[in-house]
Amino acid sequence: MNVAGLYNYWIVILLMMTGFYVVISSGNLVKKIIGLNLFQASVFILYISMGKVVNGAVPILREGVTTYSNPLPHVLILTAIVVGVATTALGLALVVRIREAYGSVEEDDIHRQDESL
Amino acid sequence: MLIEAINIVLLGMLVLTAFAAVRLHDLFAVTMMFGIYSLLAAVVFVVLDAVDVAFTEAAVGVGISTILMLATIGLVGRHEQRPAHRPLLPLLVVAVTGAALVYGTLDMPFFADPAAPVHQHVAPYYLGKSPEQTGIPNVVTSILASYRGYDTLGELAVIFTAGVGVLALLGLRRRKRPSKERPTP
Amino acid sequence: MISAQLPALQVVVPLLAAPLCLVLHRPFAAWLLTFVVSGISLLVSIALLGQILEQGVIDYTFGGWAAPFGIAYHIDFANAYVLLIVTAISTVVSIFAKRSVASEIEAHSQGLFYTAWLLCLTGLLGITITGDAFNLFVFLEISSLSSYVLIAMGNDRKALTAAYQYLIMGTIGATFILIGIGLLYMLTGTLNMLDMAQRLVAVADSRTARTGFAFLTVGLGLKIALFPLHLWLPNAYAYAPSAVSAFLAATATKVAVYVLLRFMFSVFGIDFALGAMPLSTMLVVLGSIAVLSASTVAIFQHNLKRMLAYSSIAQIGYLILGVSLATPAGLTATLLHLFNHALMKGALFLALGCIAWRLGSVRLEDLRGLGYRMPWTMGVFVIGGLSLIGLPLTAGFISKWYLVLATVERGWWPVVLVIIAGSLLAVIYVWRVIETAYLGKTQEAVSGTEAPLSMLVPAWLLAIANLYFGIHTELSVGIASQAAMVLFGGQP
Amino acid sequence: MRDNPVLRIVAKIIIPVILLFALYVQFHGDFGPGGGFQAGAIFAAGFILYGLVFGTEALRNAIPPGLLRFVIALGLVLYAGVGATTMLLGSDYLAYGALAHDLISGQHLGIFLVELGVGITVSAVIVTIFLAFAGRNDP
Repeated sequence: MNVAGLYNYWIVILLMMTGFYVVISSGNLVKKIIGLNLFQASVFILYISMGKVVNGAVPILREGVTTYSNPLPHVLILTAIVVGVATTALGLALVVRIREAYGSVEEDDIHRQDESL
Repeated sequence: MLIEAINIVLLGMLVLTAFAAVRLHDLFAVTMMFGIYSLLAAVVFVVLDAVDVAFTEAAVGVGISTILMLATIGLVGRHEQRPAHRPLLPLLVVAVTGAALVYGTLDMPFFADPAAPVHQHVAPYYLGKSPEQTGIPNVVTSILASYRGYDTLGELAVIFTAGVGVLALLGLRRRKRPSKERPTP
Repeated sequence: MISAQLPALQVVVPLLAAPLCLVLHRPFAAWLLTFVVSGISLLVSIALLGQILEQGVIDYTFGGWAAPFGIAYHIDFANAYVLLIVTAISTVVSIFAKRSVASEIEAHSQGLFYTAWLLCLTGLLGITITGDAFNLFVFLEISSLSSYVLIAMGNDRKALTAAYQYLIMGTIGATFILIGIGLLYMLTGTLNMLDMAQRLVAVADSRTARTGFAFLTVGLGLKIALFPLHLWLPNAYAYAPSAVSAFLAATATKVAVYVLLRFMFSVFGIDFALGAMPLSTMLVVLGSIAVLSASTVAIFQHNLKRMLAYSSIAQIGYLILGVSLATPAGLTATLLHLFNHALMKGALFLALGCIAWRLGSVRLEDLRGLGYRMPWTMGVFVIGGLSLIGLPLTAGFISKWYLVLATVERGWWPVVLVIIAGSLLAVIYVWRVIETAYLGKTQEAVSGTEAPLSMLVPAWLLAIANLYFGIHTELSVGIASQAAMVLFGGQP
Repeated sequence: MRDNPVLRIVAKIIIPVILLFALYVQFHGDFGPGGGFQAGAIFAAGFILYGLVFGTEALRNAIPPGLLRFVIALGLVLYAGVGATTMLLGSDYLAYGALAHDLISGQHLGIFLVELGVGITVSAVIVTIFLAFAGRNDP
């Protein structure tokens, strides 16, 4: 098996899983959102990696260049980045409201308050 | 190859930044790590020929998202409670998910292989036809705004939704007193 | 000329209405716009179904670019049927929403509420109608983001944590779907689902395809609230505004189930999805656990919206059992239940909405004697409850009947037992409510406290639909079996 | 921060430059990297800088909420409206070719308009989000 051709993807998977781990292991609502951003940013790297062509150029067409990298993943990820920041804004707005309603942004605290009522 | 060497150094720095974000409990520091992560990711995008994406990641990841996180931390406090126990279940979930992905890569076309299916079917059409069909040299723009312009309309609707959502949740008026939600009956 | 543009209009009309609604801002104007636009969407989806009956599948391209290069809509029986469910429920529930929302949400936020409603409708319709995998992701996020907003507008603070939890789980799900679509794109070089299906045949037997399928399934499982990925659902439905619970319970998970079916049957093909993979067995087990455990948990709920939410998780179990059979009959049962469950859960949540409007509470102990104080409302609840149990002459019976027949056909007797046990558990949790409402002692004698007509009429519309489709099954069974044939034929 | 005269003067000089750069990014996306989204973000950054230096209250007073809602809606209506126009002209939704005599100039016009729509809504939404979060900051 040719490891050299795949190492890039494996590092990206490690990055993705680090972000995913922050989302599901953290009890702090803000840190969860940051984790979500790390997770998604790593998925973006996966997409952009698959668009790279060896010796390819930036896909802005010009004279004298014949090999370009694949522009389609770039377009998809532009959309995904925007979707990601929209989710982040909404999530953080919710965190601010939760803090005002519960006085805490720790999952355990919030859980305890809901249970005691 | 130079590009691959640069790439691996950048990816290594990304891994370090991500691990630091996991280990740190000061949310301000975690946010800074995220900002650095986004900036490094933007550099990776430049190396991988995705300049438009790099531009956007720099504006969004380093700019908007980081500022939003800082604003939120300013409102809710910057210290994360340390978990009482080492979470084993999340570790297991992540290990299984990661293993599944690595399994999936085993039949993948190699990195930057020009013969990969991704570079065969639809992409050459855009690269070849964009000048005559749209008159635009930046193929990313022509796909974004024309060939897949409907996706971009959807993307704009997502941004619009976020605006509506933030207005609904936080409102624009200066808050007079802390809002009192009705406690659970 | 208009008839050729119907596929685009189906999604674009609510999409254009959303910004208008934001500008209108005034509660009544925003509501009227939402109602009218839902109604127009319903008419469009009926017209689309008519077109498909006449001339078969409809293809529509955006931007004038041919299919794999531009984004295309591809509409057959299966998605036309789901479009009809979504638009019909949105129309009926939006009538109900006027008074219900006025009592639950502050006047200055109602314009934003209806804007989010229209966006949610846009997203759900866009997911259902599209033939492009990435376009599906974009519209999925429109519907998800707007439903987080809608849920968070509930007036209990728990609505905020419920919306947050849904946001986290939903975004993880969406990211998994994004990974899955990325892997498929990597293998096929295309995003058009039809094109993808054809190109996937050659490379289906690869580890990348299997991983892509797994990620899509898990991501959609989160959106469907498939056991054990259902944890976001109970609180989201329990603390959302009443109209939102009814709207989302009847449509959102249904659309996600449809997407799963579309990928399983039309993109990967039945042999790959349920043959080569051990998925069928997994789905039987998860579906059975969902039916039994969620029905049991429902019995112990005091908040009735939460009870119905757990019941929804159980019903999703039935849907999944039908899929796991991997037969046309099983798929017909799933699609039929998709429709019938929308009717019964819609009716039940609207009945609870009426109760919440009157009492300000949907706790079981507050319902004592309500059968006499709000006879019309409780009438809806009883009909919906009987349909949920699956009593003959209700729509619920028809879908259970088809599911049992399909299971017997495969000879899976233990699954038949699970279905019967699930129904018996439903008898218990529905009976608790009926017992309290009709046999419980009333503390005070109040009369004439029914909900307003604008809330009762839509509730009764759905209740009558439950009875109608329990007796006249040609229409629902006809379309469901046609849709199952389309999916099973492997041609999307 | 608000009383620092150097900051105020620098901000007064730099804000028009930021807005100008945003317009450059907006209309140069055909040839180089950039486009409506990035331009909208930069344009909003100009307003946010104003808010940071002169106080969010000043920014809030400068933009009434109704206007902000209108501008958020305007961009999306512009984008979706271009599609509706091509539809009325007898083509498919968002088929820009219908907007002019030949395909290329139709594409140019269509892409110009939809990118403008993106820029408008994105900048307004970002300013809205900034004001909404900043509004919670005051005790």
